[in-house]
Parts: sequence; C-alpha cells; structure tokens
Amino acid sequence: MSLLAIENLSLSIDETPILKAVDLSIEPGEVLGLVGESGSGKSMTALAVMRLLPDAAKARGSIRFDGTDLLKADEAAMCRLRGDDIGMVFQEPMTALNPVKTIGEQVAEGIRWHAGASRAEAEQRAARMLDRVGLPSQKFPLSRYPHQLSGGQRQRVVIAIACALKPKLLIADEPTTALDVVLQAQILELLRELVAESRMGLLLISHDLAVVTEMSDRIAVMRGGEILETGETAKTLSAQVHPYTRQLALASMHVPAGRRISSSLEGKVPPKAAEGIAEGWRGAGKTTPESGFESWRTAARTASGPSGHLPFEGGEDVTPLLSVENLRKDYPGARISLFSKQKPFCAVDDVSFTLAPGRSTALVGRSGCGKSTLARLVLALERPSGGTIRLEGEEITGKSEAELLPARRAVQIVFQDPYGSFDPRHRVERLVAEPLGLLRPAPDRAARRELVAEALHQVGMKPDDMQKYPHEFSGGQRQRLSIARAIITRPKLVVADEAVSALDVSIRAQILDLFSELNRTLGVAYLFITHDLTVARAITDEVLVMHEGRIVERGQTAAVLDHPRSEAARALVAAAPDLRRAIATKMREQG
Amino acid sequence: MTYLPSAFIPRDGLSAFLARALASRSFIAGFIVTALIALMALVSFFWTPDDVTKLVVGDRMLAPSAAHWFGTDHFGRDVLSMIMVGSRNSIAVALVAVGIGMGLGVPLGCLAAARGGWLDDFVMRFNDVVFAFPALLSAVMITAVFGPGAVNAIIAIGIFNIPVFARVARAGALAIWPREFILAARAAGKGKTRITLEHVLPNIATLLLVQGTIQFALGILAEAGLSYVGLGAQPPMPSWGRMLFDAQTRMMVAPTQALFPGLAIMITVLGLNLLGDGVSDALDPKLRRRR
Amino acid sequence: MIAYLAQRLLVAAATLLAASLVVFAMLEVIPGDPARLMLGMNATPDALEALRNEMGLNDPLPVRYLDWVAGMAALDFGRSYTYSVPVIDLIVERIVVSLPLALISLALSVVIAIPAGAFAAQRRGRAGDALSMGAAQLGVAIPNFWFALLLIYLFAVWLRLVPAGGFPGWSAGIWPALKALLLPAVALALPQAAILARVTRSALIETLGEDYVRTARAKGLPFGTVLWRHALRNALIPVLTIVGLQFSFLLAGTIIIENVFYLPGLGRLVFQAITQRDLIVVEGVVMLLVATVVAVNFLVDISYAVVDPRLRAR
Amino acid sequence: ARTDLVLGMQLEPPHLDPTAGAAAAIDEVLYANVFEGLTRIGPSGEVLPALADSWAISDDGRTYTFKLRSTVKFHDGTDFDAEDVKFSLDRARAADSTNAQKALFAAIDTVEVVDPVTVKVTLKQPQGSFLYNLGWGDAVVVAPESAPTNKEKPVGTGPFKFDNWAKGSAITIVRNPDYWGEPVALDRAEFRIVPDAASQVPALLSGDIQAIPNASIGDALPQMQSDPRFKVVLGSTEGETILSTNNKKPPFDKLEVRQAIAHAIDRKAIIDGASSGIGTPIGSHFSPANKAYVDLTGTYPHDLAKAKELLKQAGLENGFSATLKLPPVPYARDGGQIIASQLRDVGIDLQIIPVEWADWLKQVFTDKDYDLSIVSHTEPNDIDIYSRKDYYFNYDNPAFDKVIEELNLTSDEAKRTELYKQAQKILADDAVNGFLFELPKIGIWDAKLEGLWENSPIQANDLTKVKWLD
Ligand SMILES: Nc1ncnc2c1ncn2[C@@H]1O[C@H](COP(=O)(O)OP(=O)(O)OP(=O)(O)O)[C@@H](O)[C@H]1O
Ligand SMILES: Nc1ncnc2c1ncn2[C@@H]1O[C@H](COP(=O)(O)OP(=O)(O)OP(=O)(O)O)[C@@H](O)[C@H]1O
Ligand SMILES: [Mg+2]
Ligand SMILES: [Mg+2]
Repeated sequence: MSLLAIENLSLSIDETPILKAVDLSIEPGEVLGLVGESGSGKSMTALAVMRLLPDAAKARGSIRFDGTDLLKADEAAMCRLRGDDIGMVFQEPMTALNPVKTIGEQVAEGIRWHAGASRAEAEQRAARMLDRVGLPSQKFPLSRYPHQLSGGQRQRVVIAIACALKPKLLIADEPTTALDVVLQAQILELLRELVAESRMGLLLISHDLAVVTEMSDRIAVMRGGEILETGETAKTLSAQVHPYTRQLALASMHVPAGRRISSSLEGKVPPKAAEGIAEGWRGAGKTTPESGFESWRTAARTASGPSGHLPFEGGEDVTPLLSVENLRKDYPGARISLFSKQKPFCAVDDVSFTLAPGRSTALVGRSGCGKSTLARLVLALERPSGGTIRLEGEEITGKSEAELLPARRAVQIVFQDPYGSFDPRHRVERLVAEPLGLLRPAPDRAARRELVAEALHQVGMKPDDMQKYPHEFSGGQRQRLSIARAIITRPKLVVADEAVSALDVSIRAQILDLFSELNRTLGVAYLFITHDLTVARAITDEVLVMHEGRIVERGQTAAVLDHPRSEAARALVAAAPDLRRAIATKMREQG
Repeated sequence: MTYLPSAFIPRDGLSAFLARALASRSFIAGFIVTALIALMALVSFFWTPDDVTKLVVGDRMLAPSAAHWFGTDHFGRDVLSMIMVGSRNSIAVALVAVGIGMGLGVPLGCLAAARGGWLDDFVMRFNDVVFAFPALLSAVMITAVFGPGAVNAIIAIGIFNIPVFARVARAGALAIWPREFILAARAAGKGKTRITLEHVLPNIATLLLVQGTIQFALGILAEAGLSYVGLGAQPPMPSWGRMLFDAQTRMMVAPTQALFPGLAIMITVLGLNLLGDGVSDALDPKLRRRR
Repeated sequence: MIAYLAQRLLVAAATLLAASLVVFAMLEVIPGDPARLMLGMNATPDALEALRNEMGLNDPLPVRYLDWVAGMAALDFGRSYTYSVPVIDLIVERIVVSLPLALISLALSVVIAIPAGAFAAQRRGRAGDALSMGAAQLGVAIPNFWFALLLIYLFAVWLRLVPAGGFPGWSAGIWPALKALLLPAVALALPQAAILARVTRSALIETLGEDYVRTARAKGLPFGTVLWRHALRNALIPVLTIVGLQFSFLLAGTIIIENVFYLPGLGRLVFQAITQRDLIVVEGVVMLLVATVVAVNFLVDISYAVVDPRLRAR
Repeated sequence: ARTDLVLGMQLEPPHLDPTAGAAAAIDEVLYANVFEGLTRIGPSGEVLPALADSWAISDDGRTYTFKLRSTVKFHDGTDFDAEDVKFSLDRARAADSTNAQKALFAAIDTVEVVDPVTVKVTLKQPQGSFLYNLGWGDAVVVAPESAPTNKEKPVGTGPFKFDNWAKGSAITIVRNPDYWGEPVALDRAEFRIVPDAASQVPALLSGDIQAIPNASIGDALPQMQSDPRFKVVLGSTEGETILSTNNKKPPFDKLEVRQAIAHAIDRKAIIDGASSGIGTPIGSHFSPANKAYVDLTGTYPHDLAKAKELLKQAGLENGFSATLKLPPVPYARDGGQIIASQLRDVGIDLQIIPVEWADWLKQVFTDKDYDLSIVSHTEPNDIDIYSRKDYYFNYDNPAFDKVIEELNLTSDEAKRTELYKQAQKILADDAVNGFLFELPKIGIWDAKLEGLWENSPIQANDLTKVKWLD
C-alpha cells in the first residue's frame, strides 16, 4: 500500500475548477517531483493533503494516507496528523516563521503538542533537530529570533519544524525558490539526507525542472490542474511522451539559436533529448529567425577581434560604450547607539570593467553580492561613493539631473518584476512613452504615438495594446512592454536586472529570443544581471562574476562557466542546477 | 513606527474597482446613506418643512405630529427642518476641515517621503507635536483663543487633520517610492516633483480617499462635540451638537428632541464609515475592515 | 535597545518642549487681563499694576516663557488667577478623578475589544462576526456625549443603580467613588472599544493570512490555538498603536464627559479655566495632558519592542 | 433620620471670605452656617439677634450699644469678644478694605470696646437700616488671627465648621459641636457645584443632590412639580432681566429706536422661551416684589406696526443691524435668540455674539463696547445705577438724576415710594433698556426636607433649621 494515494482529486474554489481528477501516489522512502508552470495547481494539491485549503475551496475524491481518507477525517484527526505524520515545508522562508517567537519555541511547539513532552524535553529534541539541519545550538542558540537568521538558515528552521517528529510524509512546496543557487543546493542536499535516513516519503514541488530531476525518483507533470504524465524521472524526461513534457523540458533548456554549441556538456545530452530540443526550437521559433541572429553574432565577433580574446583586452580600437573605474558604493551603517553607527557597508567595492558597443555581458553572483546596486550606479539612479563611470568616454558621475539627460537616453533598464515596473494606473501608451521626455526636442503627441507603436511592433505587440492597462497582459507580454519602454529612445545599452527570473520557463524562452533579436536588429548592448547561469550562458558573450561587492572573475561566457577559476565562480557553477546534466545523471542511475 | 495600512495598488482599473465596490454591501449601504444626507443638506438650501429662523415660542416642545414630523424644539422650531439645516453645518465643517487636512497634510507627507532626510524628520516631529495634543483639547483651546464659532471649529478640526493625512500620505508614498516603476520613471529622467504628481499621488489617492471618509466621519463627531460644549456653531445657526445640548435638559419632557439629532449624527457617521469600509474592501479585499 | 530607548526619550523631550512653546504662544493671544480677573471690577490701576509686576506679567515674553518652563520642571505651575491657590494643588485634586477615569475606561475598552475582535476574527464571515462587527460599527458612530446622556437616563434616573454624576471623592470610600466613575468610564470606553475591536479583528485577520500561521497549523495546532498563540501577539502592534492613540482620545474625551457627569476632573478644570480666562491653569493642565500623551506614546514605543523582537535589535 | 445633606449650587465661590468678595456664592455657603454677624436676617427679611444678644439705640439714633453673647468660641478654639467685633467692623470700613459692600459701613463713625461683651458703635448720622446692614454677609465677625486665611480656610462662630473644599466640585461643612446656640440637626452638608440644567435635573432625579435652593432646571420644571418626591418653591428675586442698550451708540441714542425695540419685544414669548414660562414681566427697572413697584409693562405694548413706524421716524425704515453680546447664562443665550427673532420682524438684524463672563465684564461692562446685551441685575433696589455717570448703559438724564438725588435725602417712606415711582416712570418712558422680566427663583428640594428658606431676602442658604422628616 502506498504511503499517500491521491485518487481522482478535484477541487474548486468559488465554482472555478482548480484541480481536475488528480491521481498521485508516494511510497515510503520515495521522492516524487511535482512540476508544472505557475498556477497549475501544485500548491493546491499539497494544501489539499494537509487540509489547509482556503475556506472557499471544495475538494472531492480521495486522499488516502496510511489507510485513512484525509478528506473525510475531522479537524481533530487532521490536527493529530499534521506535524506528526505529515510535515510540510513552505515556499517562503522569509515569512514562514513567526517573527515574535524564538526558533526554539517554534520547533519545540509541535513536539510538545504531539508528543506531550515537557518544555525542557521538547527543547532538547528541538535542539537536536536544529543541529541535524545544520544549525548547531552552540552557534545558533534556541533563543534566536527568525530575523537574526539568513534566508537559508530560516529555511532550515522550517525544515526542522516539519521534520521534528520524523513524519512519514514530507511535503516541500518550492522549498528553495527564494534562495540563491548555492543555498538551494545545500537545502536540497539536506532534504535528500532526511529522506535517506528515515525512509520518509517526499513530495517535492517545484517549477524548476532541473531541481526536480536531480532530486526525485519519480516525476509528475502538471498543467491546468491536471496531471499530464507520471513516471520514473529519467524515462519520463527522455521519452517525453507527452508533448507538454517536451515543451517544458525544451523551454527549460532553451538557448536562442546558435548558442547551444557553447556548452561543453553538449555531448552528454541524451540524443533523444537533444533532438527534441532542436525540434522544439523549430516549432516555437516563429519569433526569431535564427539566420539573422547568427549573422549578427558573426559581425559582432569580427568587430571585437579574434574569437577567444576578451573584448576588453583586445578591443582598444573601439571606444568602450561603458567604462567603470574603481567604482564603490557604501551604505551608511545602521545606528547601533545614540552616538555610533555601524561601519558603512560596502555594497560595491572597487569595481572596474568596460562594455563594448553591441555586445552582451552577464553579471552573475550570489544574492546580495551587489549586482543591483551596480546596475543602479550605472544608470545614475544612485550616486557612487567613489570611482568614475564613463559613457562613451564622457563621465556621468556627479552630474545634475539635467546634464544626465543624454546619458539616460543612452542607457535604459528592464526590470525583474514585469508587473511592478509599471504604474498600474497608466495606460500602455503613456507607460511606454515615458522615456520620450528624454528626447530633445521632445516629440509631440502624434510623434510619440508613432514611436510607441513602433517600439511595440519591435517587441511583437500590436498597436491596439496601447490603450490597455498593464493588468490586461500576461507576464510575458508585460515583460515585452517593459522592453519596449527600454528601447524606445534607441539606447546603446540596456541593463536587464533579473529580467527573466520571475517568468515561467516557457515565457522565459520567448523573452530570451526577443533580447537576442533586438540585439541583432538594433545593435543594443546588454548588461544582463542574473543569478541563473543557464540564462547567462544562453545569451551573453562575456560574463562578470561578482562576489561580495567585487568582480572576481571575467571572461567569455562559455569559458568562465565551463572552467571557473575563482572560488566564487566555482561555487556558483557547481550549485547551478542544470537540466541536461541532471537528466544525464538520472539516466545513469535509473538506467 | 506607527501602524498604517500599507500602501496598496489595485490590481486593475477603475471599472473593476466599481464592480467590486458595487458587490460590497458596506459600500452600497454607506453610499446610499451618505448620498441621502448630502441630498438632505442640498435640499435644505431650497426647501425645509418650516422656517428655522422663525421662532414660534407658542409652539414650543411639541411632540412629533403630522405638522412637525420630529416635533418642535424649545423655541417652537421644527426639529426636522433644524436637522436638515444642521446637516449643512456638520457637512460643511467636516468637509472643509478634511480639506484643510488633506490640502496641507498630503503635500507635506509626499514631500517628506520624496525628500527624506531632515525634512522627513521635521515633518514627523511636527506630527508628533500635534498628536501630543489630545484632539478635542486643542480644538477647545483654539476656539477659546479665537472665540467659539463654526469657522474656528473648522480650523481646530482641520489642524488636527493635517498630521493624519501627512502620515498616511507619507506612509503610502514611502511604499510607492521603492517600487520598480518609480525607478523606471527616474531612468526616464523624471524629477521628484513630476514623479510625485504622476505616479505617487494617483497611487495613494485611494488610500487617501479611505482615510478621507474616516476623517470626515470623525470631523462630524468632533464638530458635534464642540457644538455640544458650546464652542462650535453658534446660535441661531442650527447644528446637531447644539441641538443635543439644548435637548439634554429637556430629555424627560421632550425626549424626541435629543433622539433625532443624536440619530442624525450616528447615521451620518455610520454611513461614512460604511462607505470607507466599502471603498477599502473594493480596493483590496485583503485590506478589509481596517478600522 | 538602549539606543532605541534613548532616541525615543529624546524625541519625547523635544516634543514636550515644542508643545510648551505652542501652548505658551497660543494662550498669550487669549484676550483678558489675569490681574483684573484676580482683583475684580473695582480694582485700582495701581493695585493692578502691582499685581501684574508680582505675577511677572510685565516681563518680556521670553523671560516669562523660561520662568514658566523652569517652574514646571520643578512642578511649580504657578498660582491660579481665580482660586489664588497653586495650580499644582488644583491639578493634584483633579487628577485623582481623571486618571482613574481614563485608566478604567482604557482597561474596559481593552478588556471588551480584544476578546470581541478575536471572537469576530475567529468566526470571520459567520453570524458571530457580522453581529459583533455590526455592533462595533454602531459603537464607532455614537457620539460619546449622547451615549452618556442615554446612560444617565437609563441607569441613573430610571434604574437608579448609579449616581447621575458628581464625585463623592475617594475619601467617601472606594466603592462609592468607583460607582461614580462607572457610567462615565462606560460612556468613554464603549466607542473606543468598538474602534479597538475592529482594529483587533482586522489585524488578526491580516496576521491569520500570514505564512507562519500556516506553518503553525501544519504543526497540527488547532485553529483557535494558533490564533491565540501565534496570531494575536503579531497583531498586537497595530492594537497597541491604537491603544496609545486612544489614551489621548480618552483624556480629551474627559473634557466633554466630565462636563456631562459634572465630575471634578482635569477636563472640567481646563474647560472652566478657559471660560474664566485662568490662563495659568489652562497652560499647566494642557502641558500635563500633553506630557501624559507623550509618556504614553513612549510606553507604547517600549511595548512595541517587548512585543516584537525585531525592534529590540535597533 | 438622615443627618447629611447635599445641596446644589450653580456657581462656585471664588474664595470663602464673605468680607472680601461680592460673589453671592460665598454667602450661599457660609452665611449663618459658618459665619455670623451681630445681627442676622431671617427667612422673611426680618432682623434677628445673632452674636449680639441685645442692643440699645440712643435717642438720636446715632449710638448703638450691643450686648454680646459670652459663651461664643471661634472654630479654631479662640474666644469671641468685643475686640473681634471692633476688628471686624474697622477692617471692613478701612481705606484699604477689600470689602465688596463698603457702603454698608459708610455711616459708622467710631467703634468702641466697652467691655469684653459690650460694643458701642457711633454713627455719623442716623441710619434706619443700620441693624439690617449689620445682618449682611459682608458684615460678619471674623477673628484677627484667622482673617487673613479665611479665603481658603474660613473660621467663624457658626453652627457649622468648614471641612473641605474640593475645587470645582464641592464644599463641605460639618456640625460644630461647640456651638453656642441651639444645635443644628445636620451632621454635615455638602454644597455641590452643578452648573446647569443638564446636570441639575438628573442629579435631583437620581437623588445625588437633595436640594437646589436656586435651581435652573429650565423646561424640566413641570416634571419636577408633578413629582411627589420633590417640593418646588417658586419665588421672586431681585433680578431684573433687561436688554441692556448702549444709549450713546447710534442708532440707540435715538429715543424712537429704543421705543421701537420696546414695541417689538414680546415679553410673554421671551418668558416662555427663556424662562420656561415663569417670571413676571416688567416695564421698568424695578422689582415687582417691592411695594413701590408700578406696573409699566403697558408703556410700549407689543406692536410691530408701531415699532416700524417709529423706526421710520428715526430714518431707519430699512432697518439696521447691530450686535447682541450674550453672557453664558441660559436666560441670556435663549432670550437672545428670541429677541433676535422678534427684532428681525421689524427689520433690525442682530448678530449674536456669545461671550464668556470674563469677556462680558471687560467688553460690555467695563469698555462699553457693545450695542445690546442681556443680563439680569440681581442687586436689590439698584435703580440708582441709572444715575451713575460711567455706567455701561451710557444713560444720562438730569431729570432722573435729580429724582435719585432727592431719594437719597428723603427718609419719609411715602415720599420715597413716590420718588421711586417717578424714577421707574422716567426709565420706562425713555426706554433706556429693553425691560423684560423679573428672574424667578426656583427652589427644589426633597419633599422630606424641612427648614430651607422659601424666599431669599438675602442670598444665603441658612441650614440652621434644616432637618430630615423621617
Ligand atoms: N485562495 C484562492 N482563491 C481562489 N483561487 C486560488 C486561490 N489560491 C490559488 N488559487 C488558484 O488556484 C490555481 C492553482 O494555484 P496553485 O497555488 O496551486 O499554483 P502553483 O502550481 O502552486 O503555482 P506557483 O508555481 O505559482 O506556486 C491558480 O490558478 C490560482 O489562481
Ligand atoms: N539602500 C541600501 N541601504 C543599505 N544597504 C543596501 C541598500 N541597497 C542594497 N544594500 C545592501 O547592499 C548589498 C547588495 O545589494 P544588491 O541589491 O545590489 O544585491 P544583488 O546582488 O542585486 O542581490 P539579489 O540577487 O538578491 O537581487 C546587500 O547586502 C544589501 O543589503
Ligand atoms: Mg505554489
Ligand atoms: Mg538584485
């Protein structure tokens, strides 16, 4: 008998069907990966098991856990199961802990509740559990509050809570999305250990195919509230019986045309998968004619000297588009007493680099290493504490807002959050036209309209979209609008700060293609900020690796990512989930 | 470190807002009540059942009847007419006071949020000082200095509204400023003033609207309180608070005289509060029932 | 934490100082000559002048301000123009009425509001919620003086359970004194309780939507336990803020309520003093009330830190 | 039976020394209860012996020899004797005296101590009212030791001792066990300040307060009258309620205008609306209780047409506007609205300005910065104020002054009555002020309470005979 058997589970909220006849099962000691794009119903499935659904939700079908039907159990019975036999780790480590209770209290609480242990006893067990997840009580006493821990540490506490009583089933709903790749790798490792240790069943939910592939024995693919396919991980992914599974896999590995060759792991991809990728590309590639992109690439290569030479080494003949020298940014420290402050925090520390016109550069690094700060400095949205920034040879540091206008025209930005970067109260026309105020002379109404229409056309949107509000678009469309806004002044450099990390894999693929195409047609240079090495690899020529405010490594993308030299870069590369590599490993394991 | 609704931005446009508002029972009830009171005030300019400037002492303190629905007061004036005319006073005082509070407080709050630094500190400290005076006490003091009367009541209540709006506007604006679309606007070369006008204000407008209805309701209560202690509207101008004051000594003889003005105040405030609730419900279902 | 406290303390002191300037400046504008008030209509100009000199009314403004502030720091609020006794004596006499009244009504409002708010939040969307929040809506809308009138006529005049007003003094015994404060306290507390209950409810509902509540429920704690153990403490910050604000409202509310119940409290003292142009009393009492508000806000600030460990770090 | 009493009073005394202030509230608490004089005034205005057991008047009426009681002690334990009497009278009439009624002692020439129980007072000229004057609260006997502190802690010889003053709230007096005379029935009495109808009515109804000798309960009167728990006594006061007019300020300097106002005023409506229908209409500045009173209310009957006619004569057919400053008393604030409404009917537009007493005293009484005002003149027999040159009416009529002058020199009762009538007539004809009504006195107390004064010849709450019936 399975540990958990979900049969024919349907769920609706306010008459809207959310889940349609979901079937899933998990054996003891098994890891089941549940993948699917955002909103496909993964979390709802998990919450249905916990019986923690929103009030309005109505579930039908059966969820058998260890023989009992959870959907028929009363609340008291569920309370007995939750936390004891079924543990759950939630998506957001930052908010999953009660800020006003110590971590000791929070871990011990469940133990006291279920095991009836005394306070001292429960705390002892809590301490052991925290030790187990890598928070030894010598370094992290039980009396710490959540705000005194980093995101990764908090997630460990959440896992400790969920696993405190050695549950038979652990549900982990996107347990690593809020963490950077290095932390993610650590957490996944921890989960793996816990499963191995006590033959716990694990339902691992993620939209990241690579993560799930790496971790799970079996995989279930979900879309629109339905399970499309279940099976052994390796088989499912290599066979790609269901077209959607294939689409998902393709999108996850998507590289704009011509870029695939740069991967050194190329040969290791199973032939079927590689073929699928190529096919998928042809199928989905309507937006990006590959030949054009290829020709631009060739042109760019020629312009920057012989392949293999770094442009900033060999490109003396070209004036750099952007050159940054000894840039530094200090943030004043928090006040710790009335008369003293903490030492200023140096977010960007002695950074120098140059960007050549028309080339794309990735800026990668762990969370909090100073990437966004550097971007804001380059955009002159913040004043540096030291160093200079030159745009086409002209210094922009210390200029007034009026003097900055030409620079602003030349450098534009695309933000991470395709929704947050638009004022929801303005129409698309006004939003996209916003930077037009930078042009001298400023265009009149008719001219603006024309320019907006053109920009929309360039990103593949229709002119009628001008009269709509941002909320009337999908995430991918919004990101296109955001790009349209960035290119409307014909900038020479576009800074993209995590511009695709919030997007679903399939939409991400489209946007990456768009970036490539714009590069080709308009000759725009990019500074691509990302923590996702797959993205960096997909569309950039060179890469800057940043660590604790400093640039620790730079070079051609493929070279750096395949043969990282610095410690920081090595850690990044090692931790980065890679679908191809994961499939290959699983193939070996599962035969 | 004060608690205020975090700024919120509706996820969609005006029509959806209206649709949600119309689905909110609070909003509909509040809107109807408020509209009726406003209508009553408007009608009173052209028509009242009786002339409130005319004292007919012979008809004093009549019980409600067909001729005088709500009875008459101690001067023989028709209570219904008094309430109708009094609503003008209540609405005018509260409205202008809220206007003063908004007109000064919102720019102050926006400025503080946009400029930060010492200016922000200054505005916050100014708020602290004003808040340190119990509201009614400062109103009593102001009317004591400048004499009782509707205008001074307006000023007194208005002054207290300034920091309220400054605070709400500042908190709202502070939540808007770090958002990416502001950064985008800055990248588009827009200055702080333009950004405040084009992006910040429209986005906190709804927040201010909700606070506005709350302050409006509070203003009506405050005006009634001031008039009740004789510092608000002066006779012969009818005012609900004064009517209550006049009626309280006659509670036993003519209880309806105290009943109707009290009910008028209560219903108006209730209506405004419901309206405010409804608006915030419609703005963001998560922001329900803040007050 | 120490730094945080020191900073709050400094802010409090600065606020008080600014407030004293405002009070002084404002009351300087009030028409009426205190010396004439003290001596009456038939006083000779010489006597008036002498008294003015004695009271320091002829000194330049800054000197008078400094004298006044320095005096207050030493608890010397000057001498009442109408009663010719030290203002501090009047204040002490009155504060034994006002302070208990404010505290009782605050306690009453908290004791009613928090359980009511929690009750409504727990039963969100159900009849109990609708009922208690409907009542709260009414409570918020009722003018407290009108409510006080209704209470007087119901409980004092018809049922004759408690006195209609007045205050026998604490010397008459705790019970009679408390009985006299009961109706005023209820009249003050109920509208405030209504506001507080609404705040409690919405703060609770908001925190109940937080992720950590789900985490707690995933541990197997029943909903009610989660509400009391996890959500309430987190919801306390907004509740505390409102409690702090309410104290100020209660103090001001006493001006009207003490008039309705003719309680000899600070509110009535200041009201009377204003009508009698007894400026020095007004100044003293207003400053005292302001100081109380500032002190309460300081306490609220501290209690934030008690409730929320994140603030302790500062 | 009960031995405690809570008495309501409207105004709080500014201090507790009856020899140093005019406020009626001082006497209302202390007179006959805490302080006593040589004589005292009884419930119907008669002069009774008090600290003076008896007295002899010389034939020329100039020398009064008082025999004092010998067993009297002040509340602080010191003995009362003739020295105290001399001290008190000399203090009251001294040049730097702060006594509010120095005129009472103006006739005294010398005060001599004959022996500890005998005092001889010599007058400059005979004065028929001298014994009555000594019965006033301003003439009570104080001890030299305690006189300076009487304002805060009054020490007298009466049947009650001062106990406590909770400022703004109440004054308590308790029985004096060492009283020389007949002991009082009450153990303690509290004078609680209940300023207005809004507080007086519920306080009475709930039994918190058992008596308000001078109540303002407005329209609740009929209800109280029909309530068997209470005894309601209506009396008259010396308070002429008038529409004070600034006789020098145009257009009020025109007789026609003042007459027009007099015609426009409907006294009945004012009494109904501002005094709950009780109060006697008056046509001049004189109390109807006085035997020299003439009813002059018919001088200018309520007649709008006539009023308009007169205004036309004054060249003001289009009316005019003026201000009406109202002190914070119900009869003024309510009456003001009614008068404003009545005058509007003849085209006079009044702007109502409510003022506090302090402002009223300054603006209206002292600075004479006003057009019209409403106030009740409660001093007895004060028609002579119209002859004062600087009085706030700004009235100046030599004919009237002559009548008053003559009155001062006349002691013949019939003649005096005649002169009073003349004076009343002149004022009425001149329509100096709008003469409205005589302020009523409403006393309300628990029906089981006995011994409170039904009339008040002087403003006092004599509790010496008060007791509970059951
Ligand atoms: N409280 C709710 N009320 C109504 N609909 C909801 C609610 N919560 C989720 N949904 C809807 O249910 C569907 C499934 O949501 P679910 O959270 O399970 O998605 P998911 O697969 O976990 O997505 P993600 O990867 O973004 O977490 C979505 O369409 C979502 O809009
Ligand atoms: N305004 C600020 N004041 C103080 N510190 C700041 C400020 N902005 C950023 N920092 C700090 O500077 C460091 C770098 O921040 P930055 O946002 O540039 O990181 P990042 O590399 O973009 O990280 P992520 O990948 O998470 O977006 C962080 O430690 C952050 O806490
Ligand atoms: Mg999810
Ligand atoms: Mg960043």
